[in-house]
Amino acid sequence: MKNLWRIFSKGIISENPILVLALSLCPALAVTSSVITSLTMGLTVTFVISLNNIVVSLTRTFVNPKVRVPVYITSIATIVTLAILVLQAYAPQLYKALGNYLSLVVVFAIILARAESFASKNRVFPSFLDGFGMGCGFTLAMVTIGAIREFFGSGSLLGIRILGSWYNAPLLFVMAPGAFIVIGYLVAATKSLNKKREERQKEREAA
Amino acid sequence: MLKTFRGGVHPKDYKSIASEITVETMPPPQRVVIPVSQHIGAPGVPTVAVGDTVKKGQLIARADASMTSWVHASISGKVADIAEYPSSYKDKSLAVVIESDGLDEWAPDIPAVRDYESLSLEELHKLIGQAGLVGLGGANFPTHFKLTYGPEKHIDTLLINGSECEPYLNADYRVMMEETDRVVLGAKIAMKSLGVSRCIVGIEDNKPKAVEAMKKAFEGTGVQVAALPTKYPQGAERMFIKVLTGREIPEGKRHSDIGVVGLNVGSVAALANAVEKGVPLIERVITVSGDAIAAPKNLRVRIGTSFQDIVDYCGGFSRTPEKIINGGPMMGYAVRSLDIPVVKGVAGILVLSKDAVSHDEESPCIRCGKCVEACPAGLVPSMLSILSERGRHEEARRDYGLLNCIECGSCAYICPSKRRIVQYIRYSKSKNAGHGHK
Amino acid sequence: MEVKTEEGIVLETDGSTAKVRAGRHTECENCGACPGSGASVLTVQNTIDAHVGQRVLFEIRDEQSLKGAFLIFVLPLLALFAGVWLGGALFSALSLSVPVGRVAGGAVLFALSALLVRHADKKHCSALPAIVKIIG
Amino acid sequence: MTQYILLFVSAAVVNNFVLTRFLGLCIFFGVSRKLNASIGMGMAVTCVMTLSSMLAWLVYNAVLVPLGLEFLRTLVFVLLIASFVQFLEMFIKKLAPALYSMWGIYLLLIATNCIVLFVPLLNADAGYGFTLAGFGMSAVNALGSGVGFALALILMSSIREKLDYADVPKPLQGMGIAFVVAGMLSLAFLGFSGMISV
Amino acid sequence: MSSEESVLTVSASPHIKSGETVQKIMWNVNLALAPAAIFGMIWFGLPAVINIVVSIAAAVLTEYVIEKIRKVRVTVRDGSAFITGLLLAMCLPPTLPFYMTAFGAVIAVGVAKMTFGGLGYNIFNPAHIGRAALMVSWPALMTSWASRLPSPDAVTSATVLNVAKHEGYDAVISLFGSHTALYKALLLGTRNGSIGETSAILLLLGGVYLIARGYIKWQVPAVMIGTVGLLTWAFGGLMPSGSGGQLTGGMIFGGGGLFTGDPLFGMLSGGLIIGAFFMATDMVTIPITLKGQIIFAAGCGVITTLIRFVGGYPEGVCYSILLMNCLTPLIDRVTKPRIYGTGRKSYV
Amino acid sequence: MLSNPIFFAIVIVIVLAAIGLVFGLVLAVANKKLKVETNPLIEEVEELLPKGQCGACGYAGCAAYAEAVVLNPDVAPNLCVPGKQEVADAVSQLTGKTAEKVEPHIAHVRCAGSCDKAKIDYTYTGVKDCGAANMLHYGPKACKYGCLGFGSCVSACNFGALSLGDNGLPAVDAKKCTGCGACEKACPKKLIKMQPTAAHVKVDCSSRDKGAAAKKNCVAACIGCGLCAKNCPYQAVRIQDNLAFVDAAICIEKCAEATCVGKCPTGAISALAGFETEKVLAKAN
Amino acid sequence: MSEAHEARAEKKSGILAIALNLTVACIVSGVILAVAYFITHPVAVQKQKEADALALQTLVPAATSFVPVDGQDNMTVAKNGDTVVAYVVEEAPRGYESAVEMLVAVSSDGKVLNFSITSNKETPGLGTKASEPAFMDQFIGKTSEHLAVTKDPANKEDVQAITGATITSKAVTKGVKAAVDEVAAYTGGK
Ligand SMILES: Cc1cc2nc3c(=O)[nH]c(=O)nc-3n(C[C@H](O)[C@H](O)[C@H](O)COP(=O)(O)O)c2cc1C
Ligand SMILES: Cc1cc2nc3c(=O)[nH]c(=O)nc-3n(C[C@H](O)[C@H](O)[C@H](O)COP(=O)(O)O)c2cc1C
Ligand SMILES: Cc1cc2nc3c(=O)[nH]c(=O)nc-3n(C[C@H](O)[C@H](O)[C@H](O)COP(=O)(O)O)c2cc1C
Ligand SMILES: Cc1cc2nc3c(=O)[nH]c(=O)nc-3n(C[C@H](O)[C@H](O)[C@H](O)CO)c2cc1C
Ligand code: SF4
Ligand code: SF4
Ligand code: SF4
Ligand code: SF4
Ligand code: FES
Repeated sequence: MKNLWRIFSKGIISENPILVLALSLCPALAVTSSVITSLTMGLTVTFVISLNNIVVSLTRTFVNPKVRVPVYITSIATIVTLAILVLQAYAPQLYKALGNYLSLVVVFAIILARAESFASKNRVFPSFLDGFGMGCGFTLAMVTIGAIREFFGSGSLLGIRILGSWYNAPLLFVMAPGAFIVIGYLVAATKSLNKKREERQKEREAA
Repeated sequence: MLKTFRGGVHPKDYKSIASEITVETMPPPQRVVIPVSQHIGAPGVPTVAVGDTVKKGQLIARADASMTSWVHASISGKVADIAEYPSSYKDKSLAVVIESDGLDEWAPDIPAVRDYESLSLEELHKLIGQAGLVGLGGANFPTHFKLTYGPEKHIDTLLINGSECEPYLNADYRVMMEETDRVVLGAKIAMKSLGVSRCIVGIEDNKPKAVEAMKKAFEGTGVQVAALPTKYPQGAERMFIKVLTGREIPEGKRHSDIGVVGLNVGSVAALANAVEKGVPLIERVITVSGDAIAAPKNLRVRIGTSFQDIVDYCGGFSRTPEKIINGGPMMGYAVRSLDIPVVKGVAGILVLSKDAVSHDEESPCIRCGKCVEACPAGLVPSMLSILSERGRHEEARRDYGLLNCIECGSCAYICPSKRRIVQYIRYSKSKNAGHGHK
Repeated sequence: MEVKTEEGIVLETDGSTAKVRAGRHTECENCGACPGSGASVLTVQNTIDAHVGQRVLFEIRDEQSLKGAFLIFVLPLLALFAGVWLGGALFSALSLSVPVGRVAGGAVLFALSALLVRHADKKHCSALPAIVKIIG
Repeated sequence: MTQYILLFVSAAVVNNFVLTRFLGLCIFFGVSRKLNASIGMGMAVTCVMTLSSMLAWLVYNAVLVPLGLEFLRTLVFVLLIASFVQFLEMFIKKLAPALYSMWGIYLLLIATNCIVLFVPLLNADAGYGFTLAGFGMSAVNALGSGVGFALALILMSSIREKLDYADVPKPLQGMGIAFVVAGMLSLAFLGFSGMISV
Repeated sequence: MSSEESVLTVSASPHIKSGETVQKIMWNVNLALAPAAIFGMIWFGLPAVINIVVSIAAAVLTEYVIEKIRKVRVTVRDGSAFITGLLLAMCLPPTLPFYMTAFGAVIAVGVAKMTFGGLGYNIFNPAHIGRAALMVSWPALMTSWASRLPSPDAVTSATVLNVAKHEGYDAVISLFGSHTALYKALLLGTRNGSIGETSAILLLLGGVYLIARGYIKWQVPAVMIGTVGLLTWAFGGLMPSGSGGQLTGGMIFGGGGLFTGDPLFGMLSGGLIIGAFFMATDMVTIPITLKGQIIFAAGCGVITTLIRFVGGYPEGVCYSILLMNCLTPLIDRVTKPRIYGTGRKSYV
Repeated sequence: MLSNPIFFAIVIVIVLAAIGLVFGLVLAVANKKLKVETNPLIEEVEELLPKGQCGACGYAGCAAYAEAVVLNPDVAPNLCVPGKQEVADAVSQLTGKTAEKVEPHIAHVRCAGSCDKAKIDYTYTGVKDCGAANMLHYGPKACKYGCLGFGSCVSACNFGALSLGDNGLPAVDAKKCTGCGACEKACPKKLIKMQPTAAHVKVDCSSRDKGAAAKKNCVAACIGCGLCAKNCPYQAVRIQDNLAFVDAAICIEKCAEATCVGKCPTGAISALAGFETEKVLAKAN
Repeated sequence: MSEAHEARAEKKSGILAIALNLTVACIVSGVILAVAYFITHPVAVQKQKEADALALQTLVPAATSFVPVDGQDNMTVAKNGDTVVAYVVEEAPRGYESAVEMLVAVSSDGKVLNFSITSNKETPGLGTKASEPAFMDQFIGKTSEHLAVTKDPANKEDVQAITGATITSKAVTKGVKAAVDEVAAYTGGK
């Protein structure tokens, strides 16, 4: 049980795909100018990565190791296309806002990496948890970035104005340079957080 | 005006403290400590034993490797000890201690005055080889080695270095002013020894009197005397040669590889004494200066005299000394105590109070580029210091020319961030020990 | 010329060359994009008879290798674009079909550049990284 | 000709792929630690991007559009690129084994990278038709994008080499400062904004 | 006690150092900036004073606080944060709300300088990063100016370059009446613009002082201003005003055709003088060798002109310097000095 | 025509199948020609290693060691010092090698010449680095064997186990120190040595000066008087170059009383904290 | 873990087998996608239609039907019963970043009735102000001659530029003017 929890939780902070591993960064910057797009992208990725891990884990005995990667790519691409088709049909506005970045989910290194390094070696449930955990970590990072950028850059969250009209929002946060800088500091914050956590853990172990 | 070399700095020269004081001969001290190795190359082996009586000029240590130089007693008396003693460069080195008998007698084998022109080349070379001559310009290179290059080196030019670009120091200046004839004679002997007809004496133009004196003295000898623009480190061999001949010493080579031999004026004067009078190198002229010495002087002192004796002779300190430097302020070594002897390469002793030395704390490089501009070796000192600071010594050598640094100190002098660039560089060099030039 | 020394492990030997796995590719350790870890296996000259499993130092000449990258990645591309332009210009001057000229020009120059690369590669063989030391 | 040049400059500089469109960031941050590696990488990306875009243009306009299967483009492009890169690798290995041993590894890195996938998508969106001009625009757009990527990568790596000597606060070292630098590069590149709108 | 006293100090050579210190350099730069800054305060009045004070205070405070947090030596006395604050304020419109100015100063020092470790380590010019950040954050306010133009009822509250860019060179001339009046205003600073950039003559004065003291090289401003002058003269007459080719009102830099632009107007207007003397000379962020600096300056000149001609902004100095800052490490690489006695170059 | 759903679906499947086949062929061929299969063991071994990247094993990092130990039959499985016995055992198991015992080690600073105890010969101003200071007459301390106190060792430790105390000497945090030896390499005086963690007593001095000189330079110095050696019932202490050395193996095996400690006139030999409390006191009771 | 490795290592296969592996994967994928497409596509088309209709309806609330104009593929006629209420024209003038897509409703006598911006990539907070009422309301009722941008606050006739976004203002105005002119040409031509 504890083990399963560990499989799930590592993706959230200690191996956060964006803030620690620095993988799949493009959407982290491109679609995080507001919380809602960040969340949609995050959930999409969670969906894709969990489902793909399941598929990969299920098929791991049939797939010839020599075409492992291309087959995984096919699987991922299929799932992504599915997600796109659904969004296109049921949430056209969001689809428009995310644009081609949705297609890019196919090549997110994190998805392939999880398939390769975890799902292809593990049973279905742990694989699902692994993917789901990574997805959650991804979503969490996306939403955090989105919230910071939206809050400071527009004075609102989820499109709802939080700060009064007195707040003359600096556009820096919603523009490209601000995105980079915000993530830079978030990465640093995560790093020191992780370090503190590790130290605490070590101390506990030593004690 | 001569074209000058790239880089360099203009520190205040402080020469006026002692430059016009005539050389005074310091009486032989009660005790001398003479390191057996005062030159680069293999150390000599003592030829005397504790308890032996020695006379002035007597050989006390020798080695027969070509790069070494003999060592002679500088006073007459008794060998009191042969052991490790503190020295100015290294922590300790083997030295022969002689207690004076107060007689100051010459060794009997010192011949009478000779005419150098009558000597054959072999005789001349032999004489030079036995006189214990070591360059007095500070590099401690055995002079006889420089003067006995074979024809395969194609030496065509002798350069005599009278630039004395270090602030405070006047030893060479005084030699040029007071021992003009010695310099002339020495130059002639050196030319004969090397078989060259071209000789240039270079003197910084902040010493117009010396330029005048030398010009007059060399009149009609075919030796040129050139006034060089005053700029530190004009005296550094590589720069000196570049300015006077336009040649550059290629990386990893020596002056002889481009057909040039450079000698310090003091070394030349000593050469004259050694050949003409047969006296080995047992004394030299040094400058004692600084703002914390009671009476600045130019002194002729015996090799092996302790710094303490010299400071005492100059009346002691006039104020609390902060730093005592063996050599000039740009390249000299700060000593940890006065209990060390003068060796052949010591050109001066500076006694500086805390007002005269730099105290500023080091701060990060601001990339002002002044060091790059100042470096005569064409390096980027700021990067060398940073790489050393970060422990990237290997890189400094491989990509940044670490080993081409001549440690002149121009960069550290000029740096507004007061970075201790030379120390960083030396540390990196030590970490790269064993990597000669490729 | 810059020479950079890298450390690696011998995976296979084959006469005078060896396959060496360079130290965990630091250049891309963060990117999970590359599948598997066989990606940074290099063929190097093995003149000092290193054996499988040994750690070795090998030298790569940096500048040389940049030229190499230019040769294989950029030169053919430039040739292609130049060919398209030249082919078009030539055919239009000869009042032949411009599109055909473009396609033909591109193809011809591209092929030529490939030949050139092949030729240059021969020279580069001697510039293969070389094992200089066995360190364990 | 002018429109090609404008398109090229726009893709390479004004709307720089990395700094204004956030693409290829994994490589941008992953391979920008050493200048030489990033120059090589920049060249490799440019090459792969241009050639694979050409191919993708062909498949898209010759197969997918006529059959009305545009929605399959993501799947098709990604497979196309992956296998094209593999093919390229083989080709180079056969053609120039020595050079391959030096630079071959970079190709695999690029195979599944978003910047390479994005350009064909962008070209598809732009609707460059099934004509020679459409092909030209696609190719030039890809070339410009690749050059822009290489440019950003080279600038970044030369700066990061310098950062090795800076006294960056511990948590910011590595990725953190790299992002901040990218932010400033992007701020500087705003100077080109509004110069060309394509 | 006496034995304590006799302990000597030992350190590596050299034992003497030049009198130049970082502090002295930095405060002298402040001094050199003072005349133009004071003029700005008088000419634009209270808002300018407030902005300058706020900017300097925010810059210095940011540095202080960050150094306290990091527990490293506090370096605010070295005057470099003061320069950053001052220069930032001098490049802002006088009417900018003070909290925006403070935001810019915090970004300048906090993000562009301290993130890299403080003085000496930053890659980009902090003051310009601050300004560029303000430019994206509040572009509208950053491009609206106090009405200090000679004819107060001219409604367009814009800088001369703005007017030139949108309405053409002739509009500028008619605004001032004559060419001489224009040049006079540009030289003296009796015109609209950023707080400290208007008075060319006072900026030149400060610049010459710095050159005389050896803190900056004359070649840098000369090449940068010269490049802009040359390009303006050569091509300025070909550049139509109005952005995106949507407006016409004659050419931006007068004339019509090759070699008809007004170089003097190009050289004296905008932030070129302050940029060339005080910002393209910030040693921390420019190449280290003179050769490199000349390339840098020329690059700044070219990009400035390019942005003025076809860019989205009327003025390009800030971005040109930032863009060249990006290239500094590469320029350093190609302008390495040759090592004595070798054909090799040392790295930079 | 394509509006017929069934037909459309068939087209999709055909197109994709075709694409799949073509690409599959390319990939399969490429795979045959390009792939280098790596040994999956390497990754597994790497997983086991503690990722300290300290280099105690003598390799460039944990990954390099993992590779070497898997591929090279001559590389011993117990080289990872920080990993202790557990890792060595696990690695041996995976690689099918037999592990020697790993003796756990800890760093020991062989100098007690704190600011108040050691004489200072000159005031040092310069680069704050032990190596650099060491080049100027071996540093400012009168004792040329003593710690310079600029903490080059502290920055060399990847595990944060060293800190520079207020007394100017580095202190080892026994909980964090893994015995990797990085600090040993960094110290220009070579006065840090690795010691078995089970060792009882230690000599806190490295001075090889003769007794009188040593004492003049530092009141905490080992003067080489030999009292400890004389009083050791097991001959575990030996004097060489005026300095006492303790053979830890003998101590660990035989000694429970540490008589030597009490005999040292300068206090240069001392018991390790743990030993003192547990064993000596137990004995006394 | 290691059992999986062995399983994979055992599987030795020829080129064709490997290729088939991928082919099968593609076929499976094709089937799934085909199904998904059939389910979602009609919904997407439907939604798109609704969205388009809604856009038109909001633009011209008075209209009951919208009829495409023959030969004028960017124009739609909005009718209430049989009366022509407005002509709706699609325009895409170039703004600051890229094209600003808009719909403009023009009355038959060449006056602006309303317009909407359907898609733009202008700078948030600057160019995007063009879709705020403060700016849009200025256009209502204007005719071609006053569709020009001014920065002079005293000028009440023309369109006041958005501060800091003159380019966007001009682009939008240009789009509206083009629509008005097109409608004039179309109605005049009839
Ligand atoms: C930075 C530097 C400065 C030097 N300055 C002088 C000088 O002023 N006068 C001098 O004779 N030698 C000076 N030297 C030493 C010369 O390079 C050279 O070793 C010497 O002139 C050779 O003559 P010698 O062997 O007779 O001493 C300097 C060396 C260096 C590295
Ligand atoms: C507000 C202000 C504060 C100053 N603070 C310092 C200071 O802390 N340290 C300093 O060296 N100079 C400071 N100066 C400048 C010095 O008074 C002096 O002008 C400067 O050191 C240049 O000296 P120099 O012209 O003799 O080279 C300050 C100047 C001003 C206007
Ligand atoms: C980051 C940034 C984004 C901008 N975005 C726009 C924009 O979306 N629309 C626009 O018209 N101007 C935009 N501009 C401003 C233009 O460059 C130009 O200065 C402005 O249109 C001139 O308008 P003004 O005369 O009202 O100041 C932007 C400027 C910056 C710095
Ligand atoms: C000649 C000179 C010019 C300077 N120019 C600037 C400048 O443009 N912007 C700035 O923030 N700091 C400037 N500084 C101050 C300082 O160098 C700057 O804050 C550093 O970049 C911070 O590391 C200047 C300093 C000097 C000596
Ligand atoms: S000490 Fe070395 S680096 Fe410094 S200026 Fe002299 S030669 Fe150049
Ligand atoms: S002189 Fe000092 S501050 Fe200037 S570049 Fe050199 S090291 Fe840096
Ligand atoms: S123990 Fe060694 S490295 Fe550590 S502070 Fe002392 S001398 Fe320096
Ligand atoms: S204190 Fe020394 S031995 Fe212990 S972990 Fe640190 S570096 Fe390794
Ligand atoms: S490169 Fe774009 S997500 Fe990794």
